[in-house]
Amino acid sequence: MIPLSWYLIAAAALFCIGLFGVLSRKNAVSILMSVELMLNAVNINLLAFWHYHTQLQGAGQITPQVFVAMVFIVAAAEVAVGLALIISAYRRRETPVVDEMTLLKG
Amino acid sequence: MSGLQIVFLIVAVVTLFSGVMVVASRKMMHSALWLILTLLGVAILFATLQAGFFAIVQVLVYIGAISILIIFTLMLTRRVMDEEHPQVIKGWWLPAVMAVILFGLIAGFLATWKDFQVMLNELPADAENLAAFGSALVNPAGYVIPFEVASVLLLAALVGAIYIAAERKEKVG
Amino acid sequence: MSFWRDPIIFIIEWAKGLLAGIGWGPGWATTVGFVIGAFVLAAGAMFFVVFLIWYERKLIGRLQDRFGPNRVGPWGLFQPIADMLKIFTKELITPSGVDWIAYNLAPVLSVAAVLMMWAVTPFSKTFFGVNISVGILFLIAVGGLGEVGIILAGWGSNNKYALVGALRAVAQLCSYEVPFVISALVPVMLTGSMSLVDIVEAQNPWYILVAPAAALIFFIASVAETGRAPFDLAEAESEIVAGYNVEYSGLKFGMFFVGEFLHAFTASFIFVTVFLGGWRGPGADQIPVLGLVYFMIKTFIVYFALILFRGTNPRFRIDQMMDLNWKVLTPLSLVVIMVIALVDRLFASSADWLRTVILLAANLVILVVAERLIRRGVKTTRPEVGSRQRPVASPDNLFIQPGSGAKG
Amino acid sequence: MTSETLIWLIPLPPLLAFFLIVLFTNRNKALSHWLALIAAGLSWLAGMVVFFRAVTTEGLSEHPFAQSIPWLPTGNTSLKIGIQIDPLSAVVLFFVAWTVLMIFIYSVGYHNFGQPAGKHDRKGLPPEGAEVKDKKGKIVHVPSIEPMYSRFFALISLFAFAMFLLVVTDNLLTLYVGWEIMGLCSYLLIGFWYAKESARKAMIKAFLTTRVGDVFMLLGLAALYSLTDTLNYQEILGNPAVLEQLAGALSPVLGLSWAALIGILIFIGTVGKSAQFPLHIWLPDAMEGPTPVSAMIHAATMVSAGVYLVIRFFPLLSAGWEPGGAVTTPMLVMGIIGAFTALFAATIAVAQNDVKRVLAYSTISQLGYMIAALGVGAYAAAAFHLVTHAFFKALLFLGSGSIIHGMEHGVLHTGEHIDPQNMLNMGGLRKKMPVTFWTFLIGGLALSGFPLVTAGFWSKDEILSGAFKGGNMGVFIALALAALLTAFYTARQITLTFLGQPRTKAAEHAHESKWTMTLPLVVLSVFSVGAGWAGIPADFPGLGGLIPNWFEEFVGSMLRSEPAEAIHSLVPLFTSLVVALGGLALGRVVYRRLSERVDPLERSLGGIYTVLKNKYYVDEFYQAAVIRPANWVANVFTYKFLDQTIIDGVLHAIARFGVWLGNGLRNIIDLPVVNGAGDSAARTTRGVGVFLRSKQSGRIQQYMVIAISLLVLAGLVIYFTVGIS
Amino acid sequence: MLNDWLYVGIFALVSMFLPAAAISIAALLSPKKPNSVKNATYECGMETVGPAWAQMKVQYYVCTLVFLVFDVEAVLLFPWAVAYKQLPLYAVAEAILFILILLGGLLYAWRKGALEWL
Repeated sequence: MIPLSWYLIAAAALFCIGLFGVLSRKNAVSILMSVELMLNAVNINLLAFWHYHTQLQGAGQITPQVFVAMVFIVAAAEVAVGLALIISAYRRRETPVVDEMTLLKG
Repeated sequence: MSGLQIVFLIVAVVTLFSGVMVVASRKMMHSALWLILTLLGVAILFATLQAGFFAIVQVLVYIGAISILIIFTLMLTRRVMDEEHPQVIKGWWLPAVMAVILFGLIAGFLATWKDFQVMLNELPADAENLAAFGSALVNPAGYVIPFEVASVLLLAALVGAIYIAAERKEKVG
Repeated sequence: MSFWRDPIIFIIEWAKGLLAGIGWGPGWATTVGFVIGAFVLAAGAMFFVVFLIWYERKLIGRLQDRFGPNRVGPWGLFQPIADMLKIFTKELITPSGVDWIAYNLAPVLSVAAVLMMWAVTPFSKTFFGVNISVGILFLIAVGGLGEVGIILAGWGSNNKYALVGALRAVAQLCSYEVPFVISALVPVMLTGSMSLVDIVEAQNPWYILVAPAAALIFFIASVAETGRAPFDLAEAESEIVAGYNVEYSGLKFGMFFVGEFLHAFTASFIFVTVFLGGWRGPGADQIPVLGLVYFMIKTFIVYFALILFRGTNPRFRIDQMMDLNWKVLTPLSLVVIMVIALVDRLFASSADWLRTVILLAANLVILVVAERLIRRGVKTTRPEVGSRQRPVASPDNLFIQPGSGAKG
Repeated sequence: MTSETLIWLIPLPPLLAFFLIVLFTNRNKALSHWLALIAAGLSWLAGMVVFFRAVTTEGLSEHPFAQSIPWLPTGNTSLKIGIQIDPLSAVVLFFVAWTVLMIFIYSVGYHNFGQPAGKHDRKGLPPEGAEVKDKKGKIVHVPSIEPMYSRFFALISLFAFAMFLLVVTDNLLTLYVGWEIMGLCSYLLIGFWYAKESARKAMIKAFLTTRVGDVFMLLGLAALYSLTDTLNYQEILGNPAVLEQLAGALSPVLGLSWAALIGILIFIGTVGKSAQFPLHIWLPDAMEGPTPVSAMIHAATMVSAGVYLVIRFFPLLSAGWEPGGAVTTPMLVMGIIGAFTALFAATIAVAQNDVKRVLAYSTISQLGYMIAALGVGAYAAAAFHLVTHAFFKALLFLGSGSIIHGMEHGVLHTGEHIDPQNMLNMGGLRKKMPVTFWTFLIGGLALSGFPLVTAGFWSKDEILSGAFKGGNMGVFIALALAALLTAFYTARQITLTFLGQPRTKAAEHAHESKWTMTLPLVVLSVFSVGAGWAGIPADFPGLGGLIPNWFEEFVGSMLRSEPAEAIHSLVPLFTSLVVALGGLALGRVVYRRLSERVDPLERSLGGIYTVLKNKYYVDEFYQAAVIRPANWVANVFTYKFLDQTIIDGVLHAIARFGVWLGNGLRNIIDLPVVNGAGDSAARTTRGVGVFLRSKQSGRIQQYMVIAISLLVLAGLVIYFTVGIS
Repeated sequence: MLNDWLYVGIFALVSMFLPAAAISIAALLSPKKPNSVKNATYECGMETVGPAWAQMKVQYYVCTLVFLVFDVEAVLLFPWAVAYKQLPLYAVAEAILFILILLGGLLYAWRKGALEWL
């Protein structure tokens, strides 16, 4: 069977990949995609620990499952609103590229 | 090295590689397709963790819905996304270094944990108790408030997204 | 168990014994058994399509007052074989500027997405691929892969028409997945499990008698999921060129239609499994092969209804289709869920037959009310398309399905 | 229905109304205000039922109505949300329910429901009035309906939800949630007419100023949670062991005990919310909002919420203090700040001419009263004054709104361009608007503490006597002076507004508002007289004991420690009599014969008057002392230093080094040293400058990079030094 | 338990393999005579103009969005439905409230005209 460490390492790697994407991509859509990667990494961790706790303490470990479900919901909401923002910003500014949306500029 | 481990390794390698491609590829469309592959790999990882429900939900929600939504957005906001100039910012090496260090940190911290190397054995068939999960979702002593708040959150997302995305009548160019 | 009562399982057991006899470990034996089983099932499904095509073309021909294929073989039974030979030897034109992987992956995916539904469906009491605890959700999720295939097809062959077709198709599939999923909640609720095996086991009486409203929604939604007439806007030849598969030729093109026919058949036996009691029937518990027979009979009846539906209805306009989904089916399915949940819980203590009757009544009431509301809300004024004098637009031959006979 | 269930239901209707209005009935004005009114009515009904059940329950303070359910299981502990009604929250619930309902009704009239929509009215501006033909067919100007009517009702419904939530909750977390929602609503409502520059400025000012307080309050909550693992009232305040432990343990800050530190932090939150001295500047500007908002948020409920919080936390603030003994540090701070604010704001109020600003400053000063009362340990008195003040101040604000409304009628009618809020433009409104006059008079008398009849007298008298008994003479004198000034500017306001002769044509043509506006005035005026009789001190000569001091024992029972035995003394009584009557008389005398539109004090006081008129230049001081430095830091430090030096410096160092090296070599080889050095220096600086110029970007990713790098740095440090346990 | 997923995986691979095999066989059997006209992108006989890209309407986005939201909702409801048999009445009522809230969202979309296609 598979050691827990493999899952955790894989999740960490995926998370860091996503982090890199968030920090370095220009296009807002691909930043969102990278965020999805990070969320997935988190889910892998949660479920790995769910498995771990289940085999330690027997069936009925609800909390990790609930957290995973919540992550799904949050991801869905975030994607929906984020993409809508991108679309409307695109309609106004004709660009989906983040560093051309320098509204934060003083 | 059991068969399951081989499967895991293959899946994990494919997943991570396609994850890298998501953030690395120049064509937005390609990175979206790579994203789909990554999500599929994650779903398989869930399945190997015997979280069948979430494996399926991963396919259903992420691949069936979210990635489709992302692709549609790419279609909507195309035109600017020509592949000539690179898709990453100029100082991209700094985030890269940081991500690598962070990975090392996480691994290092994890390695200090005693159960890090514990084996995950196969669980009995009823381990993923969906009925318990479902009843905990609506149990006032359990998670009913997150449950309802989730629906409010979804409502907010729906309303907000529609409001934002819908064309205004007095549309400015 | 004797051979005649359950030949398939008999053969499987025998094959397993054979593998074990060769001296393989149980693990490898199971794996190889799985591989063989999967091959047999999937290949059987794909060859089944040949027969389906004949059946459908024959029926459509009858419905349209034609003979349908009747030259090759008895009743034209070998017509599909001939078509198959032809299509195998046609040139596979790959237009310039396509995205190779996407372009070639698309047809494969669109068939595989349908085939995978066969893995979890119980064909008889003992004969099913596998019984996973989330079967019905699996069916829905796999449908999502088909959407990905369509997107790949539309985007891979870089062509405006293909892309527009793909987008329309995906939009349609996505939209109709909503009532599909929600009405699929009803059997799960009544059964208390998502496994299709349990759902079939728990069906006495059939769920269509308990929740006809949900069954109706499920049926319409699954027809729309198959993307056939009257929901075939994606490849509406008369509106947009030919949908997402315009750039495909030869067998790649054929694969999409294999996928479509297979999907139609699959949809009908999913409906049977979920609402028509699957393999259940007199004596099916004792003699599983009988269950298989019942299952096939029911499936073909539903498939016939499907083809009737296709052959006798004009194609929707896309706005009509979206209205039907978002303004009728989705709210209706939500209401059905709430009502059934409430009623079933309120009468949980009463006798089963009483509860069934009450649920049935509730469903009928919902249907009637919905029908009234729809009549009230429907747009009576049809937008004027061309002038009424032109024979094409004259109502008496609206039911001609352009090219419906000549597909594949 | 059990009281608990009922209490759960109290906050919900307004929230529901908010969502319904925002989502569905936004177009339909009538439907919107009906939704809001019905919601407020339901909450009011439930609130009253709960209140009377609470009043008739024995030993409520020991066993309050309480119930809680787990909210978010966080590891082992789980954050709970719950409800609790004890005597204090019962009385607060009482006045909140009443004022909210009344103000909802008032808003209907205030926003001219039923009037035509003006031709030139724009969203985000107050309605300018519409032209209609009267029966004789001549065009007359009438007030027009508010363009964003529904939005207003949605927002106040949300606010009402937050306020009820804050009142009925049983823990600090949900209290903080309600607190912040109220902050948001106040922000949105102050800037309701967002097209006005001043309104925008005011809303931002209010939001940021209160944030300052809220941050400290959040710190306090965090400290409390980390120390006690709970935020529930009963488990912290109702638990002497915890209080003693907190009072005993020494915090790392200035040698304060943890109780003192947390108390002060939370008190700073109150200072922000109920506009005490250092952070009071936002409240007067908040008068930019519509008058019902000023009445509800900035007089009756939200600013009271701050005081409610400190009253609620009095056990913690006074941990380790027994009546008669030395006060604790937080109480000392509260006493000083409260008394100072009371006096300070009262002096400013004397010199204001805007009818609403006078009331705003008087609100600040009255809140200062309550804080000071707590500072000297007059617990019940503070709560009592909170209630009475909520009533009469809401009444006064609504009255002023009615006045302004009447004046606007006049302005529309005559078309002369004057500020309808300036009291100097009014006068003689008594005959024009009788109902408003009488109710406003009652409210004003209550505010100035007119003896024996009005509620304000009793509560203020109790505070004074409390201060006197507390033996804190400074506070006592300050409060007495403040009371005198209060009476003075009240008399001034009433005289300027209602008495004498009209000083403008607009004032002549003003007329009474609709019943939707006057009815709440009447109801509130009843309360601002009657509420006083609930708390007549037992040792009051004559009246004392006729009516049992119900309030004292009801709310006073909240405190575990019995209040000190009353020192019988008539000094505070006489003081309050003298200051009230004297102030009123003085004001009347000074302003009786005012004919021209200039304040007589302006001549008599001279320079002081201008200082007062400019509010002691506090705003200017903040502008110079806080805002400019903040801008400077943001600009120079964050942007120039962090963004450019740190981030880009890494990149530039190499280049600069190269340039330096090359120049150095050239200097050594051929060029004359000075010349070359000059060249290189010039070139280097110029190059760097050019490079830097291209570097400015509002890119959020850069800032995220900074954040993540700090995280990584911290992680490395922890990993290589501490390690994880 | 894991075996089931093994079977599903194998079945997935097989069902991808069969069409792929069929297509490759066809590719072997079929003639290959490409020329530029034949390989040109099909556009009703016209020359292709510009990239294969026209801006599409936001409708596609909106209806996929609604789909996403209801999909996630269903995902939360499926466990509830599995547990339905052993749930008391109030639990059912909570789920109904859950559905009603989202129905409100649907109504909002309806009133905003986000569901109108044309």
